[in-house]
Amino acid sequence: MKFIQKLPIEARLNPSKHPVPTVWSEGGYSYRVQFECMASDYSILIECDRVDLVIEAAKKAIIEAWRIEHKFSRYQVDNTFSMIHSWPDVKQTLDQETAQLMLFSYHAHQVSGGLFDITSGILRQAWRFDGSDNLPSPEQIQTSLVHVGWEKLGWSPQSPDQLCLPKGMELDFGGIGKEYAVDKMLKLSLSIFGDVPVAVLINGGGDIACSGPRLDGQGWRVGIESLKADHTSDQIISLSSGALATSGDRHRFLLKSGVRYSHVLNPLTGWPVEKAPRSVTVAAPNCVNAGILATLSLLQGNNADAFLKSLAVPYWIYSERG
Amino acid sequence: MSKHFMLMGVIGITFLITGCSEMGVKAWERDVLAQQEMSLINEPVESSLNDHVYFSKEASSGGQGFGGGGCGCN
Amino acid sequence: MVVKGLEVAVVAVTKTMKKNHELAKVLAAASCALIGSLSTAHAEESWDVDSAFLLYSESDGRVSAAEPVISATKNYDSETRLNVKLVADTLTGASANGATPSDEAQTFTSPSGNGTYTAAVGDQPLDDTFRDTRVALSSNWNAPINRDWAYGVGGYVSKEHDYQSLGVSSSVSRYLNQKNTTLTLGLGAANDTINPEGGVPTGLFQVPESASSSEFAQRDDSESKSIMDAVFGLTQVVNRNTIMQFNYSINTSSGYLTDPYKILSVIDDDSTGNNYGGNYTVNNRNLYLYEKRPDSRLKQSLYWQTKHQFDNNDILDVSYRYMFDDWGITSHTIDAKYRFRFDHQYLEPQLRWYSQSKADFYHRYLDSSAYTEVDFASADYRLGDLDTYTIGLRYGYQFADETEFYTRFSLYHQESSGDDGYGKLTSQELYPGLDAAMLMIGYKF
Amino acid sequence: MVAKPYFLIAATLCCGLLLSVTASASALISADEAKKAPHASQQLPQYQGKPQSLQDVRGDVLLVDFWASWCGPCRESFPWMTEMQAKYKAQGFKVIAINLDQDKQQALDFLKEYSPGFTVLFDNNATMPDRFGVIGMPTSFLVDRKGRIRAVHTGFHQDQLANYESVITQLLAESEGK
Repeated sequence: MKFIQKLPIEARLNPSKHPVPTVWSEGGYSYRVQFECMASDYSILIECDRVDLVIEAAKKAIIEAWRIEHKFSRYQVDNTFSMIHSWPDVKQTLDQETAQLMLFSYHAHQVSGGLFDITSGILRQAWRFDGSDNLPSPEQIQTSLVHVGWEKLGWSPQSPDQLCLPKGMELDFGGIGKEYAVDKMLKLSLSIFGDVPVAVLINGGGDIACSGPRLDGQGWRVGIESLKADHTSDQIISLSSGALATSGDRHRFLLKSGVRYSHVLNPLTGWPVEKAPRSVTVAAPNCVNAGILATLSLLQGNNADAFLKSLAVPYWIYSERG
Repeated sequence: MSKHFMLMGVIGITFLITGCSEMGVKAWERDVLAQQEMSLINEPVESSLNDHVYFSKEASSGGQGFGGGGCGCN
Repeated sequence: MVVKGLEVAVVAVTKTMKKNHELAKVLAAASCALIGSLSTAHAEESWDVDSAFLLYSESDGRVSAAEPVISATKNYDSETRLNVKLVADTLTGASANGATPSDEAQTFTSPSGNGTYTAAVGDQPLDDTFRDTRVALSSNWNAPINRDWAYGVGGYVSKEHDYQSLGVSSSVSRYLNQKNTTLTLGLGAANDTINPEGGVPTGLFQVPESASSSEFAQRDDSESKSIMDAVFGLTQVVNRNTIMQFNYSINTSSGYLTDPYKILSVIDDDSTGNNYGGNYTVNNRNLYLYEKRPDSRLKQSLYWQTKHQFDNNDILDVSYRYMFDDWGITSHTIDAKYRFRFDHQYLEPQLRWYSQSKADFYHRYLDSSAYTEVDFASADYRLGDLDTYTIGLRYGYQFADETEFYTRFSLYHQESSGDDGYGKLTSQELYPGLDAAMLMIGYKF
Repeated sequence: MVAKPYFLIAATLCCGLLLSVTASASALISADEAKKAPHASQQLPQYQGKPQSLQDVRGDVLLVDFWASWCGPCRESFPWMTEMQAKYKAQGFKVIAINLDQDKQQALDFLKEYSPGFTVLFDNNATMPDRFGVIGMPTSFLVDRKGRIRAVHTGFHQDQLANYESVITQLLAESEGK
């Protein structure tokens, strides 16, 4: 891998002040662009003999990723997320993108029987998954649950751009934002090339989408981490279409009296899902799709494997206990 | 003056009640009316220039209309 | 840990858990909808611009004007639009000051009081200090509220060296009968300020000889008037080719409605003297008075317009307006246009006839025996009995890229009438006609 | 590191097969209250194809759109309808655009320029819109797999696109056997 150049991006398009992305050559017409987004390392792999288009596409994709990151970030003050939350109990009109995210969240909520709920982020105020043994009290959980529940939102699928957000509630698009960004990056970067032969793979901190096989017809070689320190059970798979997404607790859990509390919280009870796998990777036509299936399977707890089996999608599950 | 008011009112209301609901076209019959040339003020720039001349040369001004009709598409 | 083997066939469907299979499908579709949403092309939101230039010229070298306009409209969708219009005009030349012609040369104090101008024997007294530049900016926003209602709001501001105007307007429309009937209520308000050269003269006061006169000392710098407007309109689709509109509008003005630059001659009506019908003099100076109009005016008008397209695609546009006000003026206006349409061109002849009756306080001149008794008086021919005629022809060419070039030439003729006076005055032309030519050239893109 | 597992994701391209799922469909007219689309058997001439009736495509979810070439919003809706058909075709979705121009030639000129990615039928004598209840242009009717009108949209508003699409996905998600 050879360093080619830095890829400077205008400051106004880099609202979260990330370091300058870098462009690398991997030999031949293979390029890798690396940058930082949503606290993860992102990379864009592009195979194309037109380096100018590669740069342009990468730039467009990075700007898009940073735009989405900033728009829905919970830690910014001048973005869509804070706008939405600064008008509680008032009917407000959402932009089309947010409305689409609401629709998707709605469908996911419906089919998961309420297990997937973007209003549940607030439970993290009670649960701090820092590896410690500090469990919240049932009272704390109850207090948080008051502000959790999709059906408490003033929103309906007929007019997805109209929202009345009850005071105290919070919409957390973080659960789908990363995958969404990956899909949008792929779509946008491909739009640059027109009829020029190209193969693109986007890797957003382990969530991956590709445009199809590589230019030589082979699949992209993708490693799936096992979470074991020695990486003995890592696998390399070949991805020739669609996307992969991984959901897991990595180092985020609580340990108390020998019980491991996963960071996957059940929005209906406010408690962690018991016996959830450590990590699930799912393959699907697009990254958002893969991500939601991975997330839903974690929420199944012990039944994750059976659940995934029934979906008829390729998956990898890692459920080492304790 | 109040006579004029009354007259206008009577004409207007009568027209509304009797005439209007009988008249008109179906939504798909508005091809002619949808033409820009068929809007009531189809040359607003010319109209405003003329009105400005007449306004500064005559004692009457205004009274003309505004939109309405057109494609009425949806 | 479950490890999937090599070459896993994806197609394997687990039939036993159909519910989850369905769940997967919903999420597949929902995720597609989410990601695909980007590609939907938005309708082009572009500006349509109409730019035109008008040249206006009166015969006998009186007023001439040049007036460029640029109007830009942004269409957000078929019913939502923003229009911004900028107009400038420059006027030069001379206009009638209201005094009568005379068998003697007349000298007038200019409005500023710092100079004089003269009218030769038998000539129309024209104030040749007349010169002005106006800039006006207006903007309008129209949008639907829902299927049955729409609204519009607008504002304008205009500025001349001695005149400022500021206005707002709004309208609300209700569609009935499958949009074949539209009821519209429009409201407007404006506030104008006038700062005449030399200050605001005292109405019906003698025009002083110079700015050093005491009359000048007591003048205010500015006056204002406010205007309120209401229009109630009914637009009706008659048939596939015909649309009609009726409007009733009411307009009230209050405040300073006088023209500070217009004066009146006082004529000697002593039939026994040898100056009968001549300018009445006081201290060897001809007596001219500043005009004075009432401080309120209520205008009402009825307007009807019909547009019809014939089978050959030609369009007839006819309108009639009846206006009456509490100054005693009534007027009739008939305007007709016929557009011959060819493939990419059109030709549009136009005829307009306008007739008004005079205001109650209109006097071509004041009698020396009675001038002190009038409350209001103006010799402004625009408030007198007046007939005007316009004949015009417009031609347009539409290019393949949907831009359009157009030009219009028109002739405007005015005829005033009234009583012919007495004595020496009868030999003067008190009601001169006026002819003007207008040429407009424009381009829409 | 092992590099052998070779996985072929046969998942169809984005938007695979979505046939029979029950999801709540509150934006839709309920199936019990829905009326059958009228004139289902009426054959209409097709643009670049043989005459067709709505019955011929029964079994698919249909967006029956009444339009005319002189109507601005109709024009705007063409790219969107092309996109929708492309996106949801695999799931059994079709757009049938019924042209109501009284002068068919104007429609043909328009179609040449806009080349739609969906079926266009001609009803230049306007035999159908009255019973469908067309009150604006365009008016589109979302017809379910059993030929019932489940949603009506008058006009085409860019800010409503998410809604339009949402209703389509809801109807597509409905069980086939319902």
